[in-house]
Amino acid sequence: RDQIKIAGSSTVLPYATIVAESFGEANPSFKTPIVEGGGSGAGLKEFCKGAGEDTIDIANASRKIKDEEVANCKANGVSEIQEVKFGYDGIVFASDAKGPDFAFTPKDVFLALAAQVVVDGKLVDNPNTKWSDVNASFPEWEIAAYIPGEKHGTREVFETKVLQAGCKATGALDAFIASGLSKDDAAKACAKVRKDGKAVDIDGEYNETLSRIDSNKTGIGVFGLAFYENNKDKLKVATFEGVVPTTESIAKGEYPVSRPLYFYVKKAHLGVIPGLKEYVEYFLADQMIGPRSPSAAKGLVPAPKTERKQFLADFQAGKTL
Amino acid sequence: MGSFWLLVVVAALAAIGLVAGRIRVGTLAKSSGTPPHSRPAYYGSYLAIWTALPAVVLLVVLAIVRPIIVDTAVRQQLPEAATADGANLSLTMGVIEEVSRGLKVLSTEELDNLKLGLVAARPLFASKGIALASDVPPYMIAAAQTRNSVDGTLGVILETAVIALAGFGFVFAFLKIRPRLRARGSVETVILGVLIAASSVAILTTIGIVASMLFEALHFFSQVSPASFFFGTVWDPRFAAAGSGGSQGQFGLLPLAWGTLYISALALLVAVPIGLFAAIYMAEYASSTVRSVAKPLLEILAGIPTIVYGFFALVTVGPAIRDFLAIPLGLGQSGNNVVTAGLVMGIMIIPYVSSLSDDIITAVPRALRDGSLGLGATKSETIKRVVLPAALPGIVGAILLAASRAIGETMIVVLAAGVAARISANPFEEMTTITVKIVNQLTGDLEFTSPQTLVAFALGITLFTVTLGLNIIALHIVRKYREQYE
Amino acid sequence: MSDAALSQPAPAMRSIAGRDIGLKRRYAAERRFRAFGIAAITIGLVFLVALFASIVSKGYTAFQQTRITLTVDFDPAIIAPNGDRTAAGIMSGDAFRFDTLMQNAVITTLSLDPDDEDGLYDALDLFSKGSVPLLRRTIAEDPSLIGQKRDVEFYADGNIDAFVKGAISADVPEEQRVVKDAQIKVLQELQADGHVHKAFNTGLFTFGNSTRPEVAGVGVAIVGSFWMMLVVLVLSLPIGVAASIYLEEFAPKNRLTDLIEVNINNLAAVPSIVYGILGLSVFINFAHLPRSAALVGGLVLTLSTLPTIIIATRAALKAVPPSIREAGLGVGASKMQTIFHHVLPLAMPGILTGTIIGLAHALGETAPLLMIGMKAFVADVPTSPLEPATALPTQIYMWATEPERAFVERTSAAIMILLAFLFVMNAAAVVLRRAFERRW
Amino acid sequence: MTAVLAEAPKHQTIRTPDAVARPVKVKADTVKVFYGQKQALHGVSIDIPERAVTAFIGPSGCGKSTFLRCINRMNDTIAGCRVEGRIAIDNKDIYDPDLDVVELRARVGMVFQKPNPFPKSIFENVAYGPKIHGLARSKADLEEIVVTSLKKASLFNEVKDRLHEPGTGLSGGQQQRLCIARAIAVSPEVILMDEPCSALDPIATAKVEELIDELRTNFTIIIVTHSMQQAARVSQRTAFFHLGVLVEEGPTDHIFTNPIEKRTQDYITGRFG
Amino acid sequence: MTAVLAEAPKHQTIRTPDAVARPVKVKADTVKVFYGQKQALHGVSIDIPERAVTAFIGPSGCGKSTFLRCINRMNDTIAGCRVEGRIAIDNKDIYDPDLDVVELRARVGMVFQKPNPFPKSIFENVAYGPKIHGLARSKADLEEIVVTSLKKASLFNEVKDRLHEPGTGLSGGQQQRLCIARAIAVSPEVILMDEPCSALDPIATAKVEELIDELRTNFTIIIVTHSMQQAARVSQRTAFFHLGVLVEEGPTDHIFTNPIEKRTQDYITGRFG
Ligand SMILES: Nc1ncnc2c1ncn2[C@@H]1O[C@H](COP(=O)(O)OP(=O)(O)OP(=O)(O)O)[C@@H](O)[C@H]1O
Ligand SMILES: Nc1ncnc2c1ncn2[C@@H]1O[C@H](COP(=O)(O)OP(=O)(O)OP(=O)(O)O)[C@@H](O)[C@H]1O
Ligand SMILES: [Mg+2]
Ligand SMILES: [Mg+2]
Ligand SMILES: O=P([O-])([O-])[O-]
Repeated sequence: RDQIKIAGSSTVLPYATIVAESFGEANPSFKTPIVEGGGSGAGLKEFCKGAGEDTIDIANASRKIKDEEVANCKANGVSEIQEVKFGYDGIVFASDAKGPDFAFTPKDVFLALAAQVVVDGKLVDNPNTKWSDVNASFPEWEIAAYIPGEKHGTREVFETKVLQAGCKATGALDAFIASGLSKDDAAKACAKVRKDGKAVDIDGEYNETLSRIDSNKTGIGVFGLAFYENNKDKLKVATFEGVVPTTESIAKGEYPVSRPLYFYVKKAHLGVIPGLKEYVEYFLADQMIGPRSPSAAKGLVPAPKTERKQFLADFQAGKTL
Repeated sequence: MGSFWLLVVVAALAAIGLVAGRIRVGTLAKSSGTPPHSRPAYYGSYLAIWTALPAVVLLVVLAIVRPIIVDTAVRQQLPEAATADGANLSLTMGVIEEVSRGLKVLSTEELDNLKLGLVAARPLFASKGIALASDVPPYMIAAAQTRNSVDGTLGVILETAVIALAGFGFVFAFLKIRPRLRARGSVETVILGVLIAASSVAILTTIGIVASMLFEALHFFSQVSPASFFFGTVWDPRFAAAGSGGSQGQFGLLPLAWGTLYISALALLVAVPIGLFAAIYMAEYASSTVRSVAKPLLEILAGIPTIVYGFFALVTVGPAIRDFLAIPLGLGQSGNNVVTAGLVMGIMIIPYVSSLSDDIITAVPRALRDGSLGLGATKSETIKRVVLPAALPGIVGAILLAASRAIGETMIVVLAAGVAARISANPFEEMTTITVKIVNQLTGDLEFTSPQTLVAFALGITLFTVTLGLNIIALHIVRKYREQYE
Repeated sequence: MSDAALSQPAPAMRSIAGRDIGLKRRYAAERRFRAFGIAAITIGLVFLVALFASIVSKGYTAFQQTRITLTVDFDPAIIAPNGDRTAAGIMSGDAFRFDTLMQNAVITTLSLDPDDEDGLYDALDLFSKGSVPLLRRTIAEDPSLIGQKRDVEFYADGNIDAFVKGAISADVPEEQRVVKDAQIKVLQELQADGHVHKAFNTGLFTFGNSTRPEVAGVGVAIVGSFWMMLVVLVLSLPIGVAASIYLEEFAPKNRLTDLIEVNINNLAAVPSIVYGILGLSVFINFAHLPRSAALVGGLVLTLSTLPTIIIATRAALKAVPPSIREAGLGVGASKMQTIFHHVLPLAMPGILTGTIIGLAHALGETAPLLMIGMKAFVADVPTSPLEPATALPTQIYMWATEPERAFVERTSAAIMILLAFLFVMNAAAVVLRRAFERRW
Repeated sequence: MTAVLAEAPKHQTIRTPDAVARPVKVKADTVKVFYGQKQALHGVSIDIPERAVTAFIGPSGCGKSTFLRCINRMNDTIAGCRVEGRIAIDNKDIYDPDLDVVELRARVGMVFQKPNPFPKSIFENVAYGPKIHGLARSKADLEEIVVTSLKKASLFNEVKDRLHEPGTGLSGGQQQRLCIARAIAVSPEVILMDEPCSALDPIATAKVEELIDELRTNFTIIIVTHSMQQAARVSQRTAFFHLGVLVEEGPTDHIFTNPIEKRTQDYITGRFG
Repeated sequence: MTAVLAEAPKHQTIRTPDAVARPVKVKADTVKVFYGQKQALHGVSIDIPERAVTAFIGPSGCGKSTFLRCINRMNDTIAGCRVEGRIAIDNKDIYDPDLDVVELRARVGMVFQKPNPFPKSIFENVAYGPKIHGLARSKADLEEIVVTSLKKASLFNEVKDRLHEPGTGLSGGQQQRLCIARAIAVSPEVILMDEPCSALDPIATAKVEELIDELRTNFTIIIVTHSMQQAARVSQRTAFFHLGVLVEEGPTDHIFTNPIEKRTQDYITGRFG
C-alpha cells in the first residue's frame, strides 16, 4: 500500500484533511492520504483492529485514548502506539442570532440538563422545565438543548468540564456520595443527562444542531468553535463563566471548555507505509498548525509555539504509550 | 501470462468448442443417420462448458491458493525475529511484496549493485516510481527474490494446469458427443446450476448476517439478561455497562420496538394509499404518455438520498407540523415527531408501492377486465373487485418491500423524529426506532466488547426475527387470498 | 349456501330494465376513485417538485464561480532557484517558494505596500488556498511560462465567492461575518478594475474533494458512484433475475422454499448498515479487498439491492399467465426455453422497475458505505474500482457537515448532480421498459 | 358520430322483412369499425327485433364478434379501435356522449367467445353482477339468484359441491357455462352471446338452447354461432356476415331455405371459398 | 408409478377391436388423475392406434382434456395434479423418470382448448417451434414452413398481409387456427387436439378436417370433439368418456351405429342426463 489511511474524530477531521490535502500537493511523490471521519471511538476501534496492510495508520481523536482501548489494541497486536497532540479545540454554547444573550456557568447548565439535581438538599429528578427556572436572568424559554451524542468525543468534554463542574458547584456531587455511591460512580451520576427530551443528543454533525436551532428558535446548541465562527450570522455565542470563547481566550486557557486534540500513529507502520513519517512531521509544522495556518483559519486553537516544538520533538523521539 | 490472458485463452478454446461441437454432432449425425437429440448449438455449448467451466473453477481455486503458498515459502525464509510477531509479520510481508514488485523492474546490473549493498534500495526504487517507507534490510531483498521465483514457478504451473484442464475438458466432451447425447439437458443442468448458485447468494447473505449478529448477540445476552432486554421499558444504555454498578435493565427494547412500529405504520399509512392509487391511476386510467412520465418521476423519489429527506423534514415539514398541528391541538411542542418521520418516509417509499404495483396490475389479462366491464361494472368496480384481487400477491410484495425500507431507514428518523427512545401514543412527540439505535450503538464512541456496542447485534437479530415473523404472516395471508388467474 | 336456496325451483328471471342499479352512487364512487388516483400522483409529484425546488434554489448558484485575474511574473529566480526548469524540478524542492510568487502577484496587481503584512494577508485571503498548488502544477505542465509575465485566472476563496453571490451579506456587522470590511474594499477595487468575473464551475464535476470549497468537486464521487453502480448492475441484475427464476419456476414448492421466499423478503428489511458490517467482515477482513474501494462498495450495495430485485422479479414472473407457459411447453420447448423466450420478456417491465428502484436506492445509500470507509476524504480521482473513492451520497453527507457557507450551495449542487445521475439511469430503464411493455 | 348514408352499393345489405313484424330493439346504421389502420367492418346496417333471437353467422374473421362488441361498446376497451356510424337501442344512440356506458352494459349482457371466469370462487363469479348492481336484497336472495342462474346454465349439478372453489379450476365447457350463468344473473334486456356453445357437448348445448328459447320471451338475444343447425334451431332471424360486410339478413327459415345472395347460399351449403 | 390393475369392475372399459388391426402407438393403462383431493379420472385404459384418428367424446367435464394432457405430460405443469397408472408411447413409458419430457412434447404436439397465442407476431408464433427444434436450415426455409403451416391451418389468406402483427389481435377462430398452425409446424408424431374446431365456422372446420385426414397418413391424431358429426367424419376410432371413466371404445362406425353400453347410446342420441 502506498497511501496513508486515517480515520477517527470528526472534530479533527477538518484539520486532518487540510493537512492531507496540502501534504499531497507539496509532495507529489506521495499520494494524498485518505481521511475518514466517524468519531474518535470508531476511529480507534478501526485503529486497534491490528497492524498490517489492511488496517489504518492513524486514528484521530478529540480525546485521549482510553486504557481499555490501549489494552484492546495490544490484544490485537498493535503494541506500539505513538500519541501526537497537535492543538486545542473550544466548545461553545450558542443560540439563535436574534435571541437574547446568555451567560452560562457550569451550574446553570447542570441544573438545566442533569438527570438528577438537588432540591432542598434532596436528590430528585430534574424538575426544571424553563431556563428561567434555572437562573432568573434567563428568558422564559422552554429548555431545549442540543448536545453532542454519546458517539462523539466532544460529549466527554461536555460531561467533565460542564456537567461535573456544575455538579460539584451545586453540591449534587456531595449528595451523590452521601447517597452511598463511590466517588467514581458519583462522578458518573453527575454526568448523567436528563432523558425527558429536553436535552437532545445529536449523533450527527454540528450542522444538524444548527438546523435544529433553525427549526426551534429557542434551542441552545453545543458547537465547536470553528463551526460557530463560520456561522456567526446565524448564531449568537454564550459566554461561559464570563469568558467569551475566542481562539485567543482558549489558547490562553481562560475559556474553560476546551480540550486538546490528538492523533495516534501506529509505530509499526512508520517504516512501512511510504510517507507516513513525513505526513506526521508535515502535520506538526508551523505552516499547518500555527496561528497563521489554514487549520487555525478553520477553527483550530493553536498551541503556543514552545508546546508545538515539543509535539514534534515527542514524535521524533518515538515515545510510545 | 496474467489471469486475464489465461481467461482469454480459455475463452478462445471455449469459443472453438462452440463451433467444434456443432460440427462434430453434424458429421456424426450424418454418418450414423440418427438425428441429433438437441439442436447443434447445444452441442457447441456443451463442449464450450466442458472446456471452460472446470478450467475457470481451477483458476479461481488456484488464484486463492497461490498467495498462500507463496507466503508460506517466503515466511520460511525470514529470520526468527521477523516472524515472531504476527502483526509485524503482515507488515513485513507487505514490504517484501513491494520490494519484489520493484525487483522485477530493475536491470540485472542494478540488481547486483543492490545485492552487494552498493546502492540503497529506497532511492533506487523511488526512481522507478515505487515508494518505500524506509530502507530494507538484505534479508528482505533475499525474501523478495524467493517470492518472485516461487511466484513465477507457481504461475507457470497454474497456467499449464488450467490450459491442460481446458484441453482435457475439450477432448473429453468432444469424444462424448454423439447424436443421442442429451446435450440440451446437460447444458440446461448447468444453467440450472447457475440459477441455484444465484439463489444461494441470497441464502448465504442471510447466513452471513445471522451468523455475524447471532454470535455477538449471544455475547450480549451473557452480560445482560434477556428478560430485561426484551421487556425493559427504558432505553438508556450509557450507564448500564456490566460491572460498572449501574442498574441492569436499561437496555429496554420496548420503546424502540414501539417507535419502529409507530413510525413504520404511519409511513405505510402515507405510502400505501398514495402509492396504490397512483399505481391504479397509471395502469388503468392514465394515457400512456402520462404514465410514461409520471412513473419514472415518482421513481426518483426512491433515489433521493435520505439525508436530503432528513433535512427537508427537519427544516420544513417538522416545524410546519409543529406550528400548524401539534401546537394548536395542544399535543406537543417538538418539531421532531413521529408524524413528520412517518410522512416524509412515506413519501420516500411511495415508488416501491406505485411502480411495482403498476407493473403487476398491467400484467392482469384483459379478458378479466372485459368480463367485468361486460357485466356493467364501472371501471373502479372492475379494479377493486377483479383486477386488484388478481394482482394481490404482487401488491402485497410491493407493500412488504416498502415496509421493509421504512423499517430499515435511519437518517430520516434521526432528523425527523429524533433519537429519544420512549413509548407514547402521542404522534407529535419524539420517538425513535430500532434501526437508529443499531447505527448509533455501532458507530458510537464506545468500548469494543461492552454491552453498549453488542446490544446493536441483539437489536439487529431481534429486528430480523420480528420482520421474519411478519413476513411469514404476510405469506400466509397472500396464500389464502391469492387468486390465480387462468 | 342455505338448503332452502338449493331446493327451490328456478323462478322466472327478473329483467333489469327500469331497475335502479345505483348508478348515481356508483358514478360518484367512480369519480372519487379516479380523483384519488390523480390526487395520489399529484401528491407524489408535488413533494418531488418541492424537494427539487428547495434543492435547486439552494444549489444552482454553485455552477457559477467567481474568478479573479492577477498578473503573475513567473520569476525564474523563485521558480527554479537552482536552474532546474523540468517538471520534476518544479514539483520538488521547497513547496513554499510558490507562495512568494503568488504574494508578489497580489502586491503588484493591487499595488500594495509590501510591508503591510495584514493588508497582504487580507488580500491573499481573497484567493483560494488552492491557488498556489494549482499555480505550481500549471508551471510544471508548461515550463515555458517561466520568465514570462502573464495574466492568470485564480479561483476566489469560497467565502468571497459566497459574498459575491450574496450568500454572505455585507449588511450584518463585521464581527458576525467571515469576510472582513478590508477585504470587501479590496474586492471592490478589483471589481472596478475588471479583475473579477464569474465563470462556469467545471471543477465541480472534475475535481476531487478539497477542504477549500472553491476547488472542491465531486469528480471522485462521480467516478466512485459510477463504478459502484456498474458493479451493482452487473451483479445484482443477473443474480437477482437468476435467483428469482430458480425460486419461482424451478424450486420445488415446499416449506424450505417458502422459508427462502420469506427470508428474501426479510432481507429487504435488514437495516442497510448491517450489510455494511457484513461487507466489512466478508470483503475487507476476510477477502482482503481494499478499504474505501468502489468495488467493495458495489459488492455491499449489490447485497442490499438483491432483495428488491428478487421480490420485484418474482412478482413479475408470477403475473405471467400460465397459458403462455403451456403454449411454450406444448410446442416442445423445454422449461428453460419457455421461460427465457416467453415468460421473461413478459416479466421484463416488472424486472426493470425493480432494478430501477433498487439501483436508485443503492445510489443514494450512505449507511453501509460508512462501515467500509467510503465516507472519506479522497482527493485523487481513482483509476480503477480498487482504488479509494467516495460516492455521491457520502460526498453530499460530508459537504453537508462542512461549516463554510460556500459548501452549502455545493451540497445542493452535488445533490442535483446525483439526481441527474438518477435521471439518466431512469431514462435508460424507461426506454427499455417501454420496449417490453405489452397490454393483453 | 356522423352517419354516412351514401354508402358504396357493394355494402348494401339485403333485407327480408319478417312476416310477424316485431318492434326494433337494436338498430345499427352503417357501422364501420377500424382496428388502427385495418378496417374490420365496412358499414353494417341492421334492425334487430325485440324479444327474438337473432343469429350472426359467417366465416371466421368476418367481423361477427367485432359487431357484437359494438352493441355494448366493449370495443371501447381496445386501444386503437374506432367505431363510426350509429347504433341505437330503443331508439337511443348508444354512442351518444351523454349515454351511460355502465348502464348500457348492465342492460346489454355479454358472453365472450373465450371463457373468462374471474379468478374467484364459482359462487362469487355469478354473484358478482347482482352484487355490483345491488340486485339482491339479502344474502338469501343473492344465493337464490346464483343458484337459479347456475341451474339455467345447466351447470349447477356439476358444481353444487364446489361452489366455493375457484372458477378457473373448471373444464373448458364448464367455464363457458359459468360465464353464461354470470351473464344472465343480472337479467339484462339484451344478451349478446359469442359462440356460447362452442365448448359444449350436445346435451349441454341443448340445454343452453332451451335456455335461450325461454329467455326469448322476455329478452332480446343475439347469438354468434358457427353451427347452421344451431342458428336454424334457436333463431328467428339470421344475419350473414362476410369479409366485414353484412351480406344478407332476414327470417331464419327464409335465409336457410331461400337465400337471395349467392354467397349466403354457398356458405350455408358449405360450398364456400 | 405403479399400475394398479386390480380395478373396480365399474371402471372396466368395453373395447371393440378394429377390423383392420393397426399397431398401437399410445397405450394407457389404468390412468388415474387427481387434482388435489378431487379425482378427475378413475382408471382409464386404452390403446390408441398409429396413423389413425381417435376421437374422444363425452359430456363437458368428463375428463377428456385431462386425459389428453396426460399424453404429453402437460399435467406436470398444474400444481397439485397427480397422475397414476402407466402411459406408453411406442411401448416406452412416458412417465419413466429417464424420459426427456421436452423431447416427448416435441413428438406429441398439442392444440389447446382455449387458444393461447404468444403475445408475439403471427409469424413468430408459428416459427417458434421450428426455430427451437432447428427444423429450418435457412430463413427462407423457415418462411416456407410458416407459410405452409398457416396454409394448412387455412389461415394464410386472412393474415398474409399482417404476418408481423401480434397474434393476440386475431379473431377467436383465427387464434385457434394460429394455434393449429403452430402445432403442426414442428411436425409431431402424435397430435393432440382439444376441440380444435369449436371456434371455427363450417368451412374452416371442413378444411381442418381435411387437414386431419391428410395428416393421418403419417401421424397419430387424437381429437377431442363435442360434435358427433365431426367424430363420425374424421375419426377411425372413438372413445366415450363419462364422469372420469372411459365407458366404451371402438371403431367409430361401430360406436355410432351399435354401441354396447347404454350410456353411450344415450349420449350419442342426445337422450342423456
Ligand atoms: N386445474 C384443475 N383443478 C381442479 N379441477 C380441475 C382442474 N382442471 C379440471 N378439473 C376438473 O376435472 C374434471 C375434468 O376436467 P376436464 O377439463 O378434463 O374436462 P373435459 O372433459 O375436457 O370437459 P370440457 O369438454 O368441458 O372441456 C372437471 O370436473 C373439472 O372441473
Ligand atoms: N384487437 C384487434 N386488433 C386488430 N385486428 C383485430 C382485432 N380483433 C379482431 N381483429 C380483426 O378484425 C377482423 C374481424 O374480427 P372478429 O373478431 O370480429 O371476427 P369474428 O367474425 O368474430 O371471427 P371468429 O369467428 O373467428 O371469432 C379479423 O380479421 C380480425 O383479425
Ligand atoms: Mg369471434
Ligand atoms: Mg376440456
Ligand atoms: O467526532 P468526535 O471528535 O466528537 O469524536
